[in-house]
Amino acid sequence: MAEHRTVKLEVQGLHKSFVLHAVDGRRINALNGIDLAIHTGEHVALVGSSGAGKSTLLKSVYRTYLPDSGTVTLRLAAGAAVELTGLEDRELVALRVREIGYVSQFLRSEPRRSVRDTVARAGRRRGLDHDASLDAAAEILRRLGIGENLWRSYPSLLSGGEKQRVNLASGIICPPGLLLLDEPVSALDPANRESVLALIAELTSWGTTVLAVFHDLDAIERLADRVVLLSGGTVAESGHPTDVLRTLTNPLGAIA
Amino acid sequence: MGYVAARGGTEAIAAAEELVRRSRLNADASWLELDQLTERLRYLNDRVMGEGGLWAPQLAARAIRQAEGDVIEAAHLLRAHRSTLPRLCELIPADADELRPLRRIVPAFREVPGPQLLGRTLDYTGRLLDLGDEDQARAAAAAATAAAARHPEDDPAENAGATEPPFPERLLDVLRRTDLAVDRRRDDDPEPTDISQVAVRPGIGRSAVLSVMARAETGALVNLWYRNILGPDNHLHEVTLGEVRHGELPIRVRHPRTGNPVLLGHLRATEVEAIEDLDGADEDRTRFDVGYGLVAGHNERKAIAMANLDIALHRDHSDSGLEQSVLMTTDGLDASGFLEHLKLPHYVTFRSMIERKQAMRTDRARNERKGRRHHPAPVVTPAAEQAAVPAGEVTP
Amino acid sequence: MTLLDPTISPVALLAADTSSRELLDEFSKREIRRAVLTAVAVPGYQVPFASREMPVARGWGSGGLQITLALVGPEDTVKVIDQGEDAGVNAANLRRLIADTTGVDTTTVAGEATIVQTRHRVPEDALGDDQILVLQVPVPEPLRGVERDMTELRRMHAEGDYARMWVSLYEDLVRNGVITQTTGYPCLVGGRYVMATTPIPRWDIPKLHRSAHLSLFGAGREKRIYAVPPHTDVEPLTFDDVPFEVERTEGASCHRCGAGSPDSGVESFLVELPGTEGGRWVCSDTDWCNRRLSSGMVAR
Amino acid sequence: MSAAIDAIRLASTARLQGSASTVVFRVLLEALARPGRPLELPELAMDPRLPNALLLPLALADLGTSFWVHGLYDERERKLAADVVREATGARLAAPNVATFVVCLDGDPSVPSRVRIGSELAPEAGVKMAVQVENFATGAPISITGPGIAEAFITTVGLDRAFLKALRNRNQPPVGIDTWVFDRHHRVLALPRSTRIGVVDDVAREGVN
Amino acid sequence: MTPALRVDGLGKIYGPGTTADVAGTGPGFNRVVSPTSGGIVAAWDVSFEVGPGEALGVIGESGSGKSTVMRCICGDEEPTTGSIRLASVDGGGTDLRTLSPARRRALRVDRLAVVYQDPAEGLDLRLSAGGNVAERLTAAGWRNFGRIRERASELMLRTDVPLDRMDDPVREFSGGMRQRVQLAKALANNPPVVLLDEPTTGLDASVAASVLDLIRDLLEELGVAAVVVSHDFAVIEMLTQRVVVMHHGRIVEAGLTDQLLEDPQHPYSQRLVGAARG
Repeated sequence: MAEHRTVKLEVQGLHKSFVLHAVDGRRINALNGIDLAIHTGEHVALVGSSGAGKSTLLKSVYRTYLPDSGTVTLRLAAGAAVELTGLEDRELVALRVREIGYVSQFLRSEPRRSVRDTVARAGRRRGLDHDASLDAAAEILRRLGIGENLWRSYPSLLSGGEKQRVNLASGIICPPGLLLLDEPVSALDPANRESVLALIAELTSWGTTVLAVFHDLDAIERLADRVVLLSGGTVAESGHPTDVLRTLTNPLGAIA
Repeated sequence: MGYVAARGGTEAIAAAEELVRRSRLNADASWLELDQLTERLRYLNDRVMGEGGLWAPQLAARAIRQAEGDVIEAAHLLRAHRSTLPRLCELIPADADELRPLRRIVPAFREVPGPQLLGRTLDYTGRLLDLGDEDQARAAAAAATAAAARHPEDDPAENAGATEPPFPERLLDVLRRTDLAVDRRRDDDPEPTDISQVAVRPGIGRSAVLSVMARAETGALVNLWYRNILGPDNHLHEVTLGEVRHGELPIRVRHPRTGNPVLLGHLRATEVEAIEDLDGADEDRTRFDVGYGLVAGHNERKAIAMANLDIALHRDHSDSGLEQSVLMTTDGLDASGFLEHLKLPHYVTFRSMIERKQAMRTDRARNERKGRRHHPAPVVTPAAEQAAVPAGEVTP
Repeated sequence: MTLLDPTISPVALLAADTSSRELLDEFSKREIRRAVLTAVAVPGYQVPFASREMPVARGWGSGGLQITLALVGPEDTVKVIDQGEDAGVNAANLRRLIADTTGVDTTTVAGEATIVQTRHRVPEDALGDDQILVLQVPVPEPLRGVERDMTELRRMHAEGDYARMWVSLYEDLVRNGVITQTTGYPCLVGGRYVMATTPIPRWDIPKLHRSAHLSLFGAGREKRIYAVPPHTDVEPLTFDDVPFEVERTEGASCHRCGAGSPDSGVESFLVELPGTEGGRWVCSDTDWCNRRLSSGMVAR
Repeated sequence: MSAAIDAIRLASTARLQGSASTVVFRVLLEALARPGRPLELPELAMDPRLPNALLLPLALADLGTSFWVHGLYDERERKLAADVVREATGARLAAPNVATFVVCLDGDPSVPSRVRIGSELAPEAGVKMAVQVENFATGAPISITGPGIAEAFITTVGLDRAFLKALRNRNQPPVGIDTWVFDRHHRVLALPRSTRIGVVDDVAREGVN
Repeated sequence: MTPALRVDGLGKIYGPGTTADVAGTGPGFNRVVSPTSGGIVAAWDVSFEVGPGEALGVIGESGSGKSTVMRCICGDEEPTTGSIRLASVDGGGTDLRTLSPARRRALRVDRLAVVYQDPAEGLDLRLSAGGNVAERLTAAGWRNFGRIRERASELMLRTDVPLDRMDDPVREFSGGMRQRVQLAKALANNPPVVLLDEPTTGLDASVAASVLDLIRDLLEELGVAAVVVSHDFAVIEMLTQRVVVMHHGRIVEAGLTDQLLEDPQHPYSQRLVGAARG
């Protein structure tokens, strides 16, 4: 893998807990001081047992979760570095357009919009003009194996796997500098999984930095430059996928 | 030619006027004396003075006689007469506490400070048409008149309140003392507005609104009250009457040179204070609201309606239209004048109306020939569609 | 400062001159005159005034009458018309009142009058710059059709907010294919106020636009006076692409003077005289028609 | 005391009654309907010591109205004028910012900014102002246009630039000041609030810029 | 970036209260009625900004003050304190509250449009759909009948109102169709800021969904700054990127919409989200 010199994302001392006011203010600690640096173009996979904090970390970076303390520093395409946890909401909304994207395993439904239009709109939000967005949507849908016969139907009529791919297509059209992927291939059959993984691999080669949670080992081994093992809300281990995965007694179980 | 300019109309109205004049004189009855109106048709005379906005019993009687008993016409005569009189000075606002009661009732309490004084009222007279002998009645009237002339102190109407203190304390004062009434006295409208000197419109001060009601056509005000109690407008609740007084009120002017008050005389007036529960969500339910009515002459139903509407007006939200209804639609002269003007020639306007009907028909016929509606929605051109439907919505 | 004479009020001195025949005292006249002046200075604005009761009923020309009585002086000659006619009962009644109480001269000839009081018409002949037209107004509020609340109406005029008036014209066109407003057509005066043109026919509106004469409008019952000064724009409200239409009936001409027929070369506002075998038409301005006849312009 | 007697005597000459009041009103109306055009005033019995500008309140004021007389240089003249108007009409003397009528005897340019101009809800509250000048032939040239004026024209009205500018600034129709200007040659002209006043050398200068 | 709309320290007290009575009200006291004066502190210390192309949600239960805030912004009510600025008015340099009522109202023509929950508030139901749009256009000075018709047709098309209903009185329309007409009217003169007050509340679920879609499309396409007032998280989630939570007249939490839904901080927000999520 190429040498990554610039740090794209740096997480330092990130803590996140949830206070449940309805349960007498009970506090659940999810992240307990995460330190993590990811270089530009690097693909980092998060592993760890259920509750280790994988999704919490992704969402804390994206600011869907509000961290308690620590910093999340993102280097923008233009070169400047921005600290995300303390950023104004309005500025973060703006960053989410071009700089940082998040794809969950669930499709946020857009009931009355065609498949192609759903994807094209995401492109237009990121600055494509009308025609270019339609072209780009067509291409990406084709690559993901969504046939033209489906482009004009509504997402609600699609199968789970198709929905997931449409969602991914929206997330990676005009890919942002940092892409956060939360189990993006969980519902796919083997053939479609292949095309999705190929596309994600291509993203990093275009320079997109990826921080991902996958449910299967094969995807990690094929895509990740590095694996970070979370345990109890901290980074337990970080290194080359084969090294880290080897240390785990039951890697798949741990990840699932 | 058979078409003579100007003369036809003049002759016609002169003839009509002459007919009215002659018929008035020619009736098969003796001449109607003014004192018969002022003394025997007291309510009528009072009502004309109230709605005419001029306290002048003799002139009102003339007006009634001239109008052949048409109340609104008589009020019109009084007001038109007043228009010709110069306005030499302004009255000093009269103090209603100086009203010497000829009648006073307080329905809200069984016993009150001061008298419950039934006085002269038709309220408890049996509503049975008196079919008694005319000659006997005439004789009885003459005898009573003569007796009263000999012993004026015995006149029950005139001396009803003589044994009591002249200015009994008001129920409202009692309520105020016990902090049970909201104080509606205001200082933002210190000089009563003379509604003959301004064009009233919504937003004008309370004194003007009260004056408009005081001069309103009695039936119009009673009707407005009733439709707000029972009808769809629903602005009013039934009140409890605190005071109903009828009596004599001294009127003064300021001397133009010295500035000292000078007594001009008295007029009779009816005064009402009405009490209502405060029940709005944002109101102080621990107190009562108070409304005020004061009209010239003896006209209790108008004064009660006025007091009740006064409450409705200040409790009401300004956009309800009630204020405008009170200010703009209760004047008898305005309403009946406008209504009756429909009798005037309208052939120019009617010609214009027919012309538009024909224009509509022509337009319709033209469109029917072309098989379309009058103004079909324009076909949106491709260019317009681009503008109207921003990129993305057009699916091939 | 105290003035010396202790008995006579200065006001009484001023009032004393008022002749008993007059329908308005000096002070009433002054109040009306002040309103007239404001009306001229703010073209198209409805100036409130106290409006005295006249010997004619409200709605019968009391507003026009008050203006005329506040205007007339010894040099004036007054013409009074109703529906364009000098002989109508209402015109005759008002003329008689004015003449009897002021002693002023009257005429039926438009050109001889210094003041023309009218109901529902503007004379056919253009008035000159030495003439004043006084129009009787039953309903001075042009927006009443779209709004009844007086406070809101006042705001609309204050802000020049006439969108709803325009919408009513739009709706009219959409529903009926033409603007159906008949008389009293709303006009924009001086680019600022929408004004009710009494109920004069549309035919007469161009005669108010940039006219040589001053037009005064009096609404007695509603207590408003408004004005169109000379040389002031009076533009009927209509859309740029929808022409303003005046009353014309194809083939109609005055059965007396022939106005409106192709060979007469002149037009006037005609009114119909319905008959059993089809109607006839006649000029509404009787004086104008008579003068055409008497001047020999028309072959009988 | 003698001033008071003087005022009463003068007022008796200035009390406009019946046709005199009507004729003056008609000239004021005619002037207002044709702004900027000087008109001859009628012959009146008014004492020649009284300035003609008083004719505005004398013809139009009454018990229900108020007025203010402004004159910086001659307090005696100002006071006398005020007494005469009050005595002849019954109107009240009031502060300039509330008065129905204002008479300005000296063309003081501060006056327009001190009087009431009404509001868009009540344009009728705009003041009626009379200004006394020497001669219409003097003063700053102005171009005027608006209702009542067939074609814009340039004229002088006996008022200086400062006054005219102050007036122009206050006139934002429908609010503003209706002004009648009286000169010493028994003439009057009017500048209603609807008249747009251009001070000519300003026009020239703005053109250059 | 100049916000298209900026609200600072907005407060509204009804009734006899003065600013002194703010103490003792709000979420901390669980009341909006001043214990001392009885004045109702309907909204207090409300501040936020909205940029072009951005939609801000204002969420809360009924009585939380969210609609009061909207009414104060658009001028339907006069706030007790605070300032409101629009980038389109003096570059944001002028507090709208200092404008005359007339100028304030004129802003509604083309600067600051409002879509009310009840179409009857934003529409004249007696007029046709086209007539309602025409009112805005004529207010902005349009005087050509043909062009008004054309523009009204465009807007009908854009808001999915069938063109053959354009000349029918809105009174005869269904609730959803009325709301579409209200949108067409609000957008007639391309206002840079649009306030939407419970725009789909009261509509049948399927109708509400389609109106919501339409609003979302319009907001995205037109680049307007929008404030969406709603009690409904589905509406807020679909339309907005940022949100403020109101409770007892105060903003108790402000954040990103997804953050508020997934990680609400304030106890009240948690309760609200918990209730919405079942």
